[in-house]
Parts: sequence; C-alpha cells; structure tokens
Amino acid sequence: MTTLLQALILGMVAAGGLAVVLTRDPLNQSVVVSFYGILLAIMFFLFQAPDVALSQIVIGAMALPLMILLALARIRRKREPPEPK
Amino acid sequence: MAPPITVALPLATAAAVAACHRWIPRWPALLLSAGASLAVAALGVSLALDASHSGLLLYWFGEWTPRTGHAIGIDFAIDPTGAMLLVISATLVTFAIVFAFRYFDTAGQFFQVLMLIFLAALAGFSLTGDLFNLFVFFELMSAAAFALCGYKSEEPAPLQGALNFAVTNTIGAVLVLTGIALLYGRTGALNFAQIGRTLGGRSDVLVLAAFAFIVCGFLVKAAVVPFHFWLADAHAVAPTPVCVIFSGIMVEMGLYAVVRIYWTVFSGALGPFHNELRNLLMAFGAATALVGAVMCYAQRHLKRLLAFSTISHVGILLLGIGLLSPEALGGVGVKLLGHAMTKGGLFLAAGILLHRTGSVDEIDLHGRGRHLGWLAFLFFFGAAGLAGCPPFATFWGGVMLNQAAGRLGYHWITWVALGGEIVTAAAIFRFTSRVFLGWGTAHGVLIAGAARIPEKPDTQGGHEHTPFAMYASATVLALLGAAAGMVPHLTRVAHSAALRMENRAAYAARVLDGVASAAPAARDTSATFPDLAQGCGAVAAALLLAWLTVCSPSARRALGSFHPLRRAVQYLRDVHSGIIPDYVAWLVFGVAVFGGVACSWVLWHATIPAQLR
Amino acid sequence: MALFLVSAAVFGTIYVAALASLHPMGVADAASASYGNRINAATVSERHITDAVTAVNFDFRGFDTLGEEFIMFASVIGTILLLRKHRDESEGTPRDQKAGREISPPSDAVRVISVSLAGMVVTFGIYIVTHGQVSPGGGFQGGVLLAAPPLLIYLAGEFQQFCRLAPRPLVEAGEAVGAAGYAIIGVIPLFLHAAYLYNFLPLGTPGDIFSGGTVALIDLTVGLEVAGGFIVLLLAFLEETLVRRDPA
Amino acid sequence: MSHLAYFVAAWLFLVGLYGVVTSRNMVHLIICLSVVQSSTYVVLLTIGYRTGAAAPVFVDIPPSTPAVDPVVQALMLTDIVVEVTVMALLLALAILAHARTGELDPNRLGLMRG
Repeated sequence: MTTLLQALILGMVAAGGLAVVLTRDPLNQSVVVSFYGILLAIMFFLFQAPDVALSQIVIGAMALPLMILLALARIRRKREPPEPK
Repeated sequence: MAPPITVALPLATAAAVAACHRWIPRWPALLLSAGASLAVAALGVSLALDASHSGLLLYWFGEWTPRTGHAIGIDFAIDPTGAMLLVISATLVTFAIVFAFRYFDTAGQFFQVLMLIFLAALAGFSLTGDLFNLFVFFELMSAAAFALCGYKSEEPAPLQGALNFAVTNTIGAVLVLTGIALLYGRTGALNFAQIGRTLGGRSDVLVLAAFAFIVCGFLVKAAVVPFHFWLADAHAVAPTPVCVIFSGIMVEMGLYAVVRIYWTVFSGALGPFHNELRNLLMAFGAATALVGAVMCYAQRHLKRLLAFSTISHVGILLLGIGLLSPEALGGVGVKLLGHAMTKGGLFLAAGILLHRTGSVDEIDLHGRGRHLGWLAFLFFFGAAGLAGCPPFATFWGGVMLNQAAGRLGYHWITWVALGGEIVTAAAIFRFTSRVFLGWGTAHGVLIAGAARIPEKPDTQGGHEHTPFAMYASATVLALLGAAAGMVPHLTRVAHSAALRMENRAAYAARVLDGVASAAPAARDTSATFPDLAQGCGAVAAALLLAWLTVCSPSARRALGSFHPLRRAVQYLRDVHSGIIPDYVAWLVFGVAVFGGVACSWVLWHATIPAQLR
Repeated sequence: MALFLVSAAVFGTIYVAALASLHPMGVADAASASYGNRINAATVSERHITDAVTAVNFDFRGFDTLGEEFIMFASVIGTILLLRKHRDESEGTPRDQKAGREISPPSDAVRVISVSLAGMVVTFGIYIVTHGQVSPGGGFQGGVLLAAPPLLIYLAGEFQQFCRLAPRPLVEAGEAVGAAGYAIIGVIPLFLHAAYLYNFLPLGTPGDIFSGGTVALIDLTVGLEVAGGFIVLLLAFLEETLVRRDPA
Repeated sequence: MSHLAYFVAAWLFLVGLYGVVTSRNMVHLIICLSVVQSSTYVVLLTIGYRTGAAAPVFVDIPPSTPAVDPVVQALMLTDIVVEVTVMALLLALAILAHARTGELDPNRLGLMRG
C-alpha cells in the first residue's frame, strides 16, 4: 500500500515538474508551482520526513508563490500605461 | 579558541551593524567593520603560523569529536594553505571596506554588512573539513556576492550582470549538492577524511560522476572555460571594491575547493586514473588561459578587461593544479597570493579612475588621464606583477610551476602560461598608454566591437580630488603583491603546505584517529638566470606588444587584415552573448564533457584488459 | 539549442548511470546508513531531544545551521539593498488608496476571517517554534508561519496598517538580533572552556518543552530571525509593488 | 520501483534545465530554476529512506525503533530555506531589471555582449 502510494506520488511529482516548466505564462505558473510545492510536501510526508514536509508547505506552497505574485504585480504595473495623476 | 571566532566575529559584527544601521553614523560603523576584518586577518596569521608549526589544527564544533573513527559533528581542519587563504581574504576585505568608505553615497552600511558576511563565508570555506559545511559557506558566499554585484541597482547593466551571475552559480551549487548526495548515498559520510577513507581505492561510475559534478560546480565559481561567462559580466558591473574580492579570492576559492576535495576525498579512488585526470584538468586549464587572454586583449572596458585577465590567470592556476604534484601546487599557492594582491591593487586603481573621470572606457578616455601620473604608475606596476616580473610573488610561483612542469615532462604548459601572462599584461599596458599617455589614436582595430557598457560612476560625477584612503589602499595593496615575493623561504613554506595538503592518509589519520604526522621535508626553490630572464622578458614582450598595437600603424594594419584572428575574436564575441540561456547551455556542455570523459575512464578500464591498454 | 540537447543527453546519461549504481531505495547498505543510525541512537539518550532532525540541525551539525541562517540574513539584506529607494524615484500614494481604484475594499467577511485566522496562525507558529525539539517543526517552519499574520492583516486592511503593525526598523532590528543571537549563544561555551556551539544548558526530560538545552533557545532566535526576515522581504516586495513610482 | 525515485530526481533536473534554456520570460526562468533545485530534495530524501522504518521522531515510539536517516532530512531543510532566499534575491533582480529596461525576455537582456 505504502509502496503504491509512493510510486503514485513520485509519478505526480515528475508530471508536476514538467507542468511547471511547460506553463509559459508566469501568472498561471505561480499557481502550478504552488501545487507542485504541495505535491512535494505530500511526497516528503509519505517518505517519513514530517519536518521537511512542514517547511515545504510553508515555503514551497505559500512563501515562494506569494513572492512570485508580488513580483508579477510589479511587472504588470510597469506594463500598464501611466495613470493620470 | 581562535578558529570559530574567524567566522563568528564577522557574522556577529554584521548583524550588529545591520541592527543599528539607522541609528549609528558612518564612522563607528566603518571602525567596527574594518576592525573586525583586521582582527580576522590577525587570527588568520596566528593560525597559519600555528598550523605550519604543528601540522593540521582540528576544531570540533559542539564538542562532537569522532567516535571509533567516525565523525559525528563538523570540524575545522586548518592547514597552512587554508589559513593563508583566510589571511588573503581578510586582508582584501579590509582594504575594500576602507577604500569604499568615501566611495559610496548611499547605503554604505549595507555594503559593510554584506562584506563582513562575505568574509565569514570565505573564512568558513577555507577552514572547514566537512563537505556539506563547505556547501553551506559556498551558498553564503553566493548570497552576499549576488547582492553586492547588483549594488548599483538604479542602472540596468548591474542588474543583468547580477542575474547572469546568480543563475549560473545557482546551477553550479545544485551540481555540487547533487554530487554530495551521491557521495553520501555511497559512504554515509560528509566529512572529507571520512568519505575518502570509506571510498578507499574503489571507483565506479558513481564515484566519477560525483567527482565530475562537484568539480564542475566549483569550476563554475572558478570561472573556468566554458563555465566562465558570468565572471566578465559580473565584474564589469559590480562596484570596484567588490571586484577586488571577486577577482582576488572568490574565484580562486572555487579552485581551492577542487584541490581540497580531490586530495582529501578522491585521490585514493581516482588513483588509477592519475594520468588521465592530469590531461583533462590541463586541457580545461589551457583553454581557459587562452580564451581569457584573447578576450582580455579584445576589451575596451577596463573592468571587463581585468575580469578576462582573471579568467586567463585562473586557467594558468588550473594548469598548475592539473600537474597533480606538490611542487606545482606550491607554485599555484604562491602565484595565487601574488595575483590576489596585484589584481586587487589594479581594481582599486580602476575604482580611482572611475571616481575621477566617470568612465573606464579605453576609447572614451583617450588622453584624458594625463594629469593622473600616480595612477598610471599603479597600472604599470600592477601589469608588471601580472606578467610575472621578479620580485613579485607571481614570479616565484611561476618559477616553481615551470620547474615542476619540466620535471614531469610537460614543457608546453610553461609556454601557455607565459602567453597568457604576456597578453594580459600587454592589454593593461595598452590601456595605460592610451589613457594616461595619450599615445596612438582613439581607435582600436581589435576593440572597436567590444562591449561598451553604459555606466554611471559608483559615486556621483567626476571628482576633482581623490580621497587619501583610496590612493593609500590601492598603493599598499599593489606593493604587498611585490613584498610577498620577497618573504624569505616563501617557496619552501609553500612547498611544505602543498605536501601537507596532498597527503590524504596523514589528513585522515589526524582528523579521525587523532594521530599527528611529522612535518614533511620541503625545500626552497631558487631562481636560475633563465627564470629571471623569462620574468623580465615577459614584461618586455608585453610592452612591445602594447606599443605595436597602439603606435605602429603598419602593425595595426597587419592585425586588421589578418583574417583568422579577426574571425576568431568575432566568434568569441558572439559566444559571449550576455544571454542567460546560452550561458546555461554552455555550462551543461562543460559538465557533459568533463563528466563524459571522466566516466569513459571507468568503461575503458572495465572493458579493456590491462595488458592491452 | 542543439548544443544543449546533446550535452543534456550526455549529462542525463551520466547522472542516471550514477544513480543506478546507488543502493536501491529503502535498503541502505551498512556504510550509507552509518551516520544516520549513529545520530538516531544518540539523539534521545545523549541530547534528550525526541526529534532527531532538530537535533542534527541545532546540535550535531549546528554550525551548518548558523551558516544557513546567515544565508537568509544576507539575502534579506541584499533584497533591501537592491530594492532601496534611489535619488530619482519618488514615492507615490500607496496604490490601494488611490482615488478611482477599481478593486472594491475588502468585505467584512474577509476582514473577520483574516483577523481571526491571524490569531490562530500566531498561536500555531509559536507552538511550532517552541516544540521543535519535541515534535516536527522548529524555528524555521514556525518562523515562516509567524510572518503570515501581518500579511493577513494587509488583506483585511491596507498597506499603511501593515506598516503600522510591523514597523520596518523594528522588524529589521528584530531580524538582526535573531541572527546575532545564534552566533552569540555559540560563543558562551568558549568561556566555559568548551567548543563553540557546545550545548551547555541542562538537558531536561525528553519530550518536555524545556528539553534539549540550548536547542530550545536557538530555536527561538532562529524563529525570530526567520519571521523578521520574511516580513522584511514581503514588506520590501509590497512596497516596491504598491508605493514605488518609476522615474519619469 | 527500486530506483524509480532516483530517476525522478534526474528527470526533474533535466526538465528544469530545459525550461531554463528555452525560457522567454525571466520570472518563468527563475521558477524553472526552483524545479532544478527540487531535484536535490528528491535524491536526498530517497537516499535516506528505509522501507518500513518510522520517521525520526521518538515521541510516541521507543528510541530504539528503526527510523529513516535524519541527516539527509536536516540537509534538505537547509536546502529548502537556502533555495527560497536565493529565489527572493533573483526575483528582486528580475523585477528591477524589468523596471529599468522594460524587458523580461532573457534573450533580449543582452547588454553584456562581446
């Protein structure tokens, strides 16, 4: 049972990595990478690494996507035409 | 007591300066940070003396000493080489901090904070005896370096340079970590001595792949061709005091890691491939020395020119390392010492030029430096040092290297090294004669197509005066490069340090079993007349080359119509595209070549019976 | 591109061949398991710590963690340095307060939920930080969690409120104090004639919140550093996004 | 199955590199870099795993229970924190480069040519 779950999550992580790379729009990518972070966290959990899983959830699935979103907001603003003052 | 302080003191000072940066004025912050790095330099000197006296100094953090020959904690294993690198690092950081005090207008304290963290990383990197700990300090060095590189974040160029630097070096770090993981999977150890002992004399694809990944990861930092692209970009845009650290010691630390790891971890397992490894390392070294030299001569931006000169010299150092002999390694150490001080002085001089004129472009500045006589002398002096002129430390390093190469039958590396030294020195002579003496015309055949990086000076506008601290630190650093060569018995000390570094069994016995070994029998190297002639001749040849390029129209015309050279330079320019994906592709190419060649040895040995080989 | 594909193929082959000669997953040989087994055996008996990962991070290999903490510190300082205000840039009104902005203010539901969530997250974060030596978690994980509440407050209100709740000088100072704390705790044993980072405090009972000697203390400083660091990072990014105006 | 997890690590490394080399957007490139880095987590985790062993947390289980390798997990923890902070620096550099040049495509950020 454990082996099966592990094989399954490994496959999902492999597919997740590919999905992150192939998502060419960074805005969509920030969502995909957040899912990918959660997948990794689940994988860590299934491989008996609760400490690492916890930090992966807070960092990979929350902090990193958040920073990406903030960066994208800044980039998007620059692209808009200047606002009337 | 002293070993951990070398790391803890700069870190704690950095945190303290950062905590109070809003409330304390600049002076106390300067005194605090310069004092801390000076203290580290002093500790380094005492450690170096201690280590050359009594052999390897061991320090186990948290009292976790090895149990029944198995390391549990992290150790500092301090040998004369590591301690000497610490002294060089702390010296350069001190000079950079002092030089920069009047240099920046804004955020000077963050500069000091990052410099101190950089110093702590360099200290930990040169003293540690643990592979993962080495990686941690490697990353700490990178984190500080990326930010320092993009310091002038109001301009586009520094940001691009820092991005190129950060992306390539992050991939390098992942390679190193992958190699560490492979080794851990095989040996269950992270301590150098422990891994080396567990690996023993056995090697297979895994060992060679781990070796290739770790070495390539560190060669990215060492800017060896084809991993070198980031270096020129980063140096061209980083503030000059930062370049001093980058060129003077950070890049060389990549080479140090390769040497340290090879001799403590892999030298047993890779024993059967000794000759093959020699050829592989020397091939990379020769390519680096030559590409660096050509690109150096083809630049018009002084900092970029000096950066390619560093690449060329890294190639020469790698040639020496590749000889895999203690004498050659001693020569590399001496050369590194001389290069660090001399190149540091040159970069500080470039900083003064930028401060006074607001540019470092050879064509824009033609004849505009006539009133800066002392600066011209500093450049001349530094270029002579790079060419390996006696009595600079670089000269003695060259002598040791040449003798070792001759003894092993690799005479050609003497010529490659000489070529690199002459061309890089000639490039600086050429710059000096155009800018400070106003010789020749404002046009250059070779350099017309070079990168012209739009740049604002590190400080606002051109200045009428140079602060005393700037001139003083540039001059003293340049003089140190010559003074280091006059230290009595320098060559013997270097030879002895190299002998200790290459003795894997003695290292492991000291670290894991606490058994000390006797001091190795080292000897002095003396310079013969041909050595002296070669050193002086290199300077003369460099001067001649520079004079021909600048002042002789017919030589220039001949150069211009010599198509193979022009095409080669044009090709190299196209390859140095400044585009990250290209750089990453070259990086993977380098790993594939190095790893592919290394792994082919195992296949070769496994498939072909010994008598047929 | 062709260069990359060919090289990547060679590189991948080498990597896969190396991995294939590692021990199969789940069945480590004696050599590769030796370090981990030693640590597992020593954690509870010698350190009275029940979470072996925390023991490795903050005691056996505590020096690594000191370096790691300063990597974070350097990156945060570096980010502030890069995103600092330059001479030719002016600060505008925060964009979320600009007249005629299309996004409607957050509804009451959002306010209530995020404020109460913030309270819960703080509690949970403190729990994680303080129980690092007992159960999974510790300064790093808890520290990141503690950085989340100010952000939730931002969701509920405005940037100005965020700044009031987490005044930048204070947060920066807190981060630096947390970073320095670890380096300084490590120095204390030197005065007791022990090695740097030696665990010099009484070890307590395994499973207790005060167990593990200095590990509990180090957990706190790391928690402070990480929480401060992440808040500063978010502040810097938010400020860059909301307040900064491009040079004309 | 016995080596599957290792191969996933190699796959992530290569896929991430592919993304970096073909990227047309700096932010995309940086995220691909995080995929490259995640390959090291997978390889470390797999090396330390023991079939049937418990997590190295001895709260409800006696200290003599066989447990997986805590050292690699500590290394991963370090690695994850290092990664995210480097990502923050890279993102800061990328948004500033965009603010100064209006350009996000790494193929057009070529000021350093030659």
